[in-house]
Amino acid sequence: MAQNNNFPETRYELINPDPLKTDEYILNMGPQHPSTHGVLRVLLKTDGEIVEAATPYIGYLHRTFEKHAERMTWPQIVPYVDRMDYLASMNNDLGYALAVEKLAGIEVNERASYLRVIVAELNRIASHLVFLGTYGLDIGAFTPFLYAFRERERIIDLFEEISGSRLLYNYIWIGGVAWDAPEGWLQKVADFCDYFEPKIKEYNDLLSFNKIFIDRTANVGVIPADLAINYGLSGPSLRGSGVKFDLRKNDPYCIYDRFDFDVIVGEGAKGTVGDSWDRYFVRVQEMRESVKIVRQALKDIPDGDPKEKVPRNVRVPAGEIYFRSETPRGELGYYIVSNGGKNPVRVKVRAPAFSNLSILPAIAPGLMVADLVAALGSLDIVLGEIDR
Amino acid sequence: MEAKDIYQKLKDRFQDAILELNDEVLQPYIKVTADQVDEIAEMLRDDDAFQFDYLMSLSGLDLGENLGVVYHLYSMKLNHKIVLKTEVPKEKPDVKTVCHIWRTADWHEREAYDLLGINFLNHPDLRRILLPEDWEGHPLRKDYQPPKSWHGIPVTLEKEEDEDGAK
Amino acid sequence: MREYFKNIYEAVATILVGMWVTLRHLFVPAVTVQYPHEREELPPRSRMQLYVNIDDCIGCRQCERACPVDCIEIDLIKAGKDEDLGLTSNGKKKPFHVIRFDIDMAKCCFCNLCTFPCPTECIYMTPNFEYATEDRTNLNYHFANYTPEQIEELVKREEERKAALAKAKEAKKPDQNA
Amino acid sequence: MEPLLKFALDLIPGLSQLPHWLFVTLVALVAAAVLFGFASVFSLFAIWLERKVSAHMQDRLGPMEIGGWHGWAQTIADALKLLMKEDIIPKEADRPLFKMAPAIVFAAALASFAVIPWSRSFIPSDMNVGLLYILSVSSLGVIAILMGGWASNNKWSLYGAMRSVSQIISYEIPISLSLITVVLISGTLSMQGIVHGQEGNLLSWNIFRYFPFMFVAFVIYFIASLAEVNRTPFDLPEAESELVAGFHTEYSGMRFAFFFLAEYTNMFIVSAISTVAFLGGWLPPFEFLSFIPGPFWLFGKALFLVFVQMWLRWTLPRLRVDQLMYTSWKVLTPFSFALILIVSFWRVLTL
Repeated sequence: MAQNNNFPETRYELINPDPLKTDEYILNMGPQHPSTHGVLRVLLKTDGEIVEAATPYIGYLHRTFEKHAERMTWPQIVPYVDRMDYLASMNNDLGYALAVEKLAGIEVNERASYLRVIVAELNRIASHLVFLGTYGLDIGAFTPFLYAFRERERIIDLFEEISGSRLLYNYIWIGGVAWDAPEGWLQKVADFCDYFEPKIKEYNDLLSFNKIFIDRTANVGVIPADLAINYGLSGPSLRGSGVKFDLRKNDPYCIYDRFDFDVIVGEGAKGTVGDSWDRYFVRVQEMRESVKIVRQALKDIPDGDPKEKVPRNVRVPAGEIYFRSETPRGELGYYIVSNGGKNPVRVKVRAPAFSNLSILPAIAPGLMVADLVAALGSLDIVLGEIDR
Repeated sequence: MEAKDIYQKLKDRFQDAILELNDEVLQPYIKVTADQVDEIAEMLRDDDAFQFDYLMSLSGLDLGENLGVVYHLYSMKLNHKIVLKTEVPKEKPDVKTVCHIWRTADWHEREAYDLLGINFLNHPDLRRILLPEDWEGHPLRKDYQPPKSWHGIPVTLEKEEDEDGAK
Repeated sequence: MREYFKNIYEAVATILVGMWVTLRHLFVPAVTVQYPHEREELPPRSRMQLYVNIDDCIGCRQCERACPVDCIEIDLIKAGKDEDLGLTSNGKKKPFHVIRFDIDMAKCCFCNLCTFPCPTECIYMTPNFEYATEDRTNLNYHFANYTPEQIEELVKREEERKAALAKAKEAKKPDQNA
Repeated sequence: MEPLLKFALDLIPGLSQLPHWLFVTLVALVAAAVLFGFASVFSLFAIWLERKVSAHMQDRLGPMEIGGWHGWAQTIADALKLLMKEDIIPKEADRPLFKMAPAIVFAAALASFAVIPWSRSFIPSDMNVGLLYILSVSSLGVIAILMGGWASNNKWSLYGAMRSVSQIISYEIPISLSLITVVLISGTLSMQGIVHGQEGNLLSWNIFRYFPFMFVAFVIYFIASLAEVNRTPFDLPEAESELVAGFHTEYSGMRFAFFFLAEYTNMFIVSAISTVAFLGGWLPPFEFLSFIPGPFWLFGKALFLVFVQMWLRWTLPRLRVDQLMYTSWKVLTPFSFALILIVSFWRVLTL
């Protein structure tokens, strides 16, 4: 097979002085490939089935969000923020809205805060369900995917009812939310929680504790805790490595300090701490915690008009802020610089999946091609967010 | 640890490299010179009093005359934060890399290089990351002019240009 | 050796558990909605297509300004002094001829930001989502209800008015100098 | 050929008027056409069934539109679509090999039909080494897969082909070993002979003899046959999430359809073989049911096994290459050796 001479030399290359070594095989995984979760290209250098080096190439979904943001007014940015991590739009909106509110000193109505938490946690469940399903697909099990989407569909129906949209909600606004919950909506959320919780057992029976699945994911793509922190991993990918760190607990924002829930960490139950199975199972258990939060929020939600404090014209004084919040993928940070004008000077997004993906070259050497798919899937990347 | 103490401790060691402390603002920051960023970063990570093991974000900024790099640091163990800032002139935007201290800085620095043209010295693999390898210019600079076309693909639509002109 | 047999036992047992789950689902009614035959009613807030009730439009251009993707284009001509364009349904006076109100649904990002600032609530999202066409120019909806002749006349009148205004200004200028 | 010729004469006695060579050729051609027709129709049906089974296991409905009742004509429509599609051959492909591969895959699948007994009298060819013939023919397909994968000049295809070769060669061994236990019991390699050896009621089927050892042999054969036909959890050669589509990545249109047809024909073949070897072939489970003709029983039992294959596919994830090898060499092969030992001892002791 002809060798591609344009292969860029990177420092990730493993130098193997084995004299009996055969030629390595250069493989382009992506940008069109079923398990790169979008348009990611990973250049693989393989020795048979074994990966020697993997170099991710990103940017195929770059939509110049940061440049756009410089020309948009503050509320106009929200629909763009929606489109970054399209699987967790609510969480993205929440982070942005909170950042601007903190910078501009805008108060938020109690009821609006509760509604925000409810939709954000529901969106977390929806996002984890997509992860669960697609991870099953990566490993070769098709059925969990449809079970997961069956439940996600219900969440999306709920979102459609409250925000009018199924994927890109533009629901959480600066200063509040776009609409109050329609009549009976909160009851429907409670019904969903009751319906959803037993389903987690079904996923576990079908996928999590399946021996083949465990064999495929346990001890694969192990990320030790110190490496994870050094690479800036966050969210379930970091917690999978056994680091008990959740922004909702460690750096509480919105009203998360009022809720009682556990931070799930990987325990290496089926292999080593920090392997793909741990990262997977952290997410499965997190869904249960999210249900817990939603239930508490439903119990405590006060009456009121969540729109009362939404300003007609958002005025942001000069200043800057770095605000981080926990999305399903990890720490979503907004670095916003304002000069007091109607547009921001700079909106830099610290996307969690961006940092999470950057660890791939470090864990890939020595894995098999099939393992690489498992390890990549367990990082739960969304290319919309990485490329922005 | 408060920003003031961090500033004092850094000042004791690096003296002139530490320019100023601003703790009037929402999130206090320390301004440092660009040529010693890596040493300062190393101390921030390794000193027992600091232990900033987590680089939350590394952002490039266009400040008009200068280009800025902002580091947002966090310590998982001690649960404190600090913002580090540095500025370099646009003609010679050289900043020392911190990617051997926090590996996550690798991609963030590549992004800052890609979009703002900040040159990180000693970075092992400073290539464009989001834009195509043969793209010209650094789009997040305020004076950036997009090209008319790229490999025969029109980049700026003429209609939009007219409108911009009218505005 | 024990590990070996334990592995085999686990594999068989968990596979059987999984097979039991899928077998049970074989007899669970499907959740599919057979779309063109069955239709679920969409919630009233659904954002599927923009609609403008042009009779109520006062030409304030708030929606055009709110749009993040510039998909709304409005051209206005001021009503004449003694011209009465009538009132909107909530009793506002209409000061402009809205000679053009185009919404390009191909550009629209369905964010709903345009509907909130509208003082007369004449622009809103409807739950109709079946408007796919074969040509994307068909997605550019024209809501203004002026005929080309009327527009021509209005434009001419406007030009005349402007010319008159300019003349008046010119005539005023030396006056001021003096 | 003999039983088939006799079967033909019984059916249409007038055929004996023809010259012998013409008669033989005619019968052979008709039989081939019938089997080809059966294989194609069965594949179309099995594909539809797979879609339906998978859909209902996943709380969906599957195809519902074409043909009216539960979309029964969906696969026919798909086949027509594939027939009419442009036949794309990559520029850098090895054209002759590329074109040959699907034909050989399908031919290999079809060839196994020659020794499958459908009833007491209907078997295309009751050769006395039937089982050996099956084993050799069924591994012929791997050559075609390798051909296709290599000729595509695509890295993913080559991966798929290499995986397929290593997989099928490894799994030949447990397959043969587990079938040897059957041979030990029946004392013959002839397929018809194996069926005749199981006459009686349900309990005289091979699977229930020497309980539970023959049952384990059946399970081993079934698992290994999954690997033989590249079904989940052993579908590594076409592992979608890793290798795009494995060895048939570059195939489209009718050539792709041939791979597809061959897969489903193979599914039937391995099920039919396990039916013959373990489940009494065309024999009814109870004596009083023998008024129902043999082909019904063979087809019914085989179809049930095909259903189980589908069921497994929609339940399980996929193994990794090394785990695949582990399963074959460290689990299935030692177990089948042990079974051979036990069964032969038992046989000797009870002689």
